[in-house]
Amino acid sequence: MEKQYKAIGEEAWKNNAEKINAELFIFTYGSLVVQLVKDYENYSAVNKQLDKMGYNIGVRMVDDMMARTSLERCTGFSATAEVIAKVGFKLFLNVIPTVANWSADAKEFSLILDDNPLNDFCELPPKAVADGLRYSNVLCGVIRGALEMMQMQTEVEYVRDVLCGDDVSEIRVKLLRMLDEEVPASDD
Amino acid sequence: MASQSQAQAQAQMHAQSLMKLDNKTSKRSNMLLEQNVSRPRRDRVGLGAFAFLFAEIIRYSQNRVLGIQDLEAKLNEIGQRVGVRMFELSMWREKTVHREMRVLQTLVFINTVVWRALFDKQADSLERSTENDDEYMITDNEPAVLKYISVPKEMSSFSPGAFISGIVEAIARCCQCPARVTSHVVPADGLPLRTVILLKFDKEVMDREKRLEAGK
Amino acid sequence: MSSTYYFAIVGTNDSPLYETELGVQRDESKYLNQFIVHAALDLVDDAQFMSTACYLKTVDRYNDWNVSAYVTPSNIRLMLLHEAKADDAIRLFFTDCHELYLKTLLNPFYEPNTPIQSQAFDVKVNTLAKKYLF
Amino acid sequence: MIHALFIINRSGGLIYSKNFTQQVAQLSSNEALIFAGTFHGIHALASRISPAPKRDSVKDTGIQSIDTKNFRIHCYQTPTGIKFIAVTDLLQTKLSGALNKAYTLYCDYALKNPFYNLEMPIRSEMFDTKLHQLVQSH
Repeated sequence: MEKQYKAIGEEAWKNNAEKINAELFIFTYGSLVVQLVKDYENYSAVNKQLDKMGYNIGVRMVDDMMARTSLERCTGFSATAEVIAKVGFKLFLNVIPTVANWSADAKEFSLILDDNPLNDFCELPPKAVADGLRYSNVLCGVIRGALEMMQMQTEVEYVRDVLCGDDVSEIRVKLLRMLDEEVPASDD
Repeated sequence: MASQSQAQAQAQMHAQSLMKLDNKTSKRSNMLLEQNVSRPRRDRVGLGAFAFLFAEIIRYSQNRVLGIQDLEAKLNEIGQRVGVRMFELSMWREKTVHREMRVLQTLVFINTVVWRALFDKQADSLERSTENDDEYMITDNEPAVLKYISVPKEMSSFSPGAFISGIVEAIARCCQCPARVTSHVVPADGLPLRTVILLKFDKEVMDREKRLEAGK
Repeated sequence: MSSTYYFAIVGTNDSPLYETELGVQRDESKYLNQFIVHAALDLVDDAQFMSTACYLKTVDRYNDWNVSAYVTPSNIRLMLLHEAKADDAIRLFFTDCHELYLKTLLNPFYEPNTPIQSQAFDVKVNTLAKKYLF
Repeated sequence: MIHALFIINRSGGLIYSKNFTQQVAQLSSNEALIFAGTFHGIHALASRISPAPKRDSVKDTGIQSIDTKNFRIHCYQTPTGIKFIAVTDLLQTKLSGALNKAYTLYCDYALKNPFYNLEMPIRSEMFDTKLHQLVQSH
């Protein structure tokens, strides 16, 4: 299963993804975060805004991933985790985080980001570290938004971050509930 | 008194915790100062990632401004921070690290080296305005960063290329050739997003050019 | 070897972004050093349009001091006060300091033309000085 | 031959409709809305009455095509619940490839466009153009 997703992700990256210079992307993201810091003057508000922007991206991005791969609806949360890591991250950021730390009830897992392009070149000011800025918080929003489109309501947050001095970066994904489907929301 | 010393203690604790964090993060500053930037560390990411991010930047900016001019100014500002970094980095990677201070050389550098670094190709043309000596135009027929954007009719004067003009404006300033840089969508056959970056150099720059020209 | 150096990075608006004394510290000299460097900036301005090279070599002299300058592509001036002439060593020192500046600039949170406060930067500059200048 | 194409959002709203040939009647906008809503409803009910088990792995994905004597309606539902519906002649047995390409165009020229609001009608010249090219080349 895992192998299969890896192959799907790599195939899509190789053949179906248009690409762009990574540094342009990284600097643009950095410029956005700095803009938010200037606009909000409050790091937790920046975290919130990044999460929100990520959500807006995620609810759209999930379609882009589906359209560029032969994926069907994921069967179960563990397959979902694999798809996020091996297809989603691969297709958009060209990296593959590690899925780890499953909870006993299989409703929570972590993504260990060994290599996060957004972080390249970035060092947070001490005040931002002290106030808990999550520089790449956009990723949490993206995951949450994408999963919501797949009928999964989740809570996604950074629990460790190398930019704040932790040894690794870890994003925790917690499944809250499956949203209702089948019945059309409105027929009129 | 009590509350004052409490406040002092708190301030001290805060300072200590900052210091502790500083120790933790100094590892990171070291790592960044030691990394090799002579070549890009990674090659590509998905254009989709950029496009979705850029769309979100536009939506965010739009919510915080009143008009199209302000929106373009905001994108310009975001582009400028990209431009400064991209410029100094591209120059560092040149065979001979050097400086550009002359208008024409600066433009050629932007048109070729910077464009290749950013967009994997040269810009499609570089021209001097026939009307004004101090105006130059860099044209990109299909800017990859704008590829999927359709500007609605009611905003037809909006040019999402303001982001690119911000990059260019910052670089011109770095090269001591400050200019007012604007971006304009000028569609051509089959090229709906053909974008013209217009640079109007400051008077001091043009005066200096004349002096340097005469001094030769 | 008892040589002393003063190294400064000057922003495009002539404000100091970083300064350090290398070698023997002489308390009274700080303001004099700043003064000499500041005075030399005009000469850098004149010299910089004569070539496209970053390294401008010695641009000024003041008593026993030589002032060497290196200008980055975005017009950040690296200035070194030194006694003995050693063009090649100074070039290498400047080039490596330029690289350190570049890496500092790449951080999205570093705003161009603001003081560089990183301790790691300071340590690295001192290491480079030991490597090339002493 | 693709005669027409419709896109229906997750809640059954019509967000795009276009005729590519003169051979099919142009529905009034009201009729098109009814068509979309009705199709959406039947599609959902069809997967409900499906005898296939309700487990995710084998769950029925609803109607894939409807035939009449003269033409065929194809439906491709994305994993996120958007429906791409094409009206073709009977020679078109399988259209999933083309509809998947239309899905990609939707991602590129609607979703990546900052001026497109989710779930709303698609008004983008570029989308029109690219879709037209896709249908022509099919």
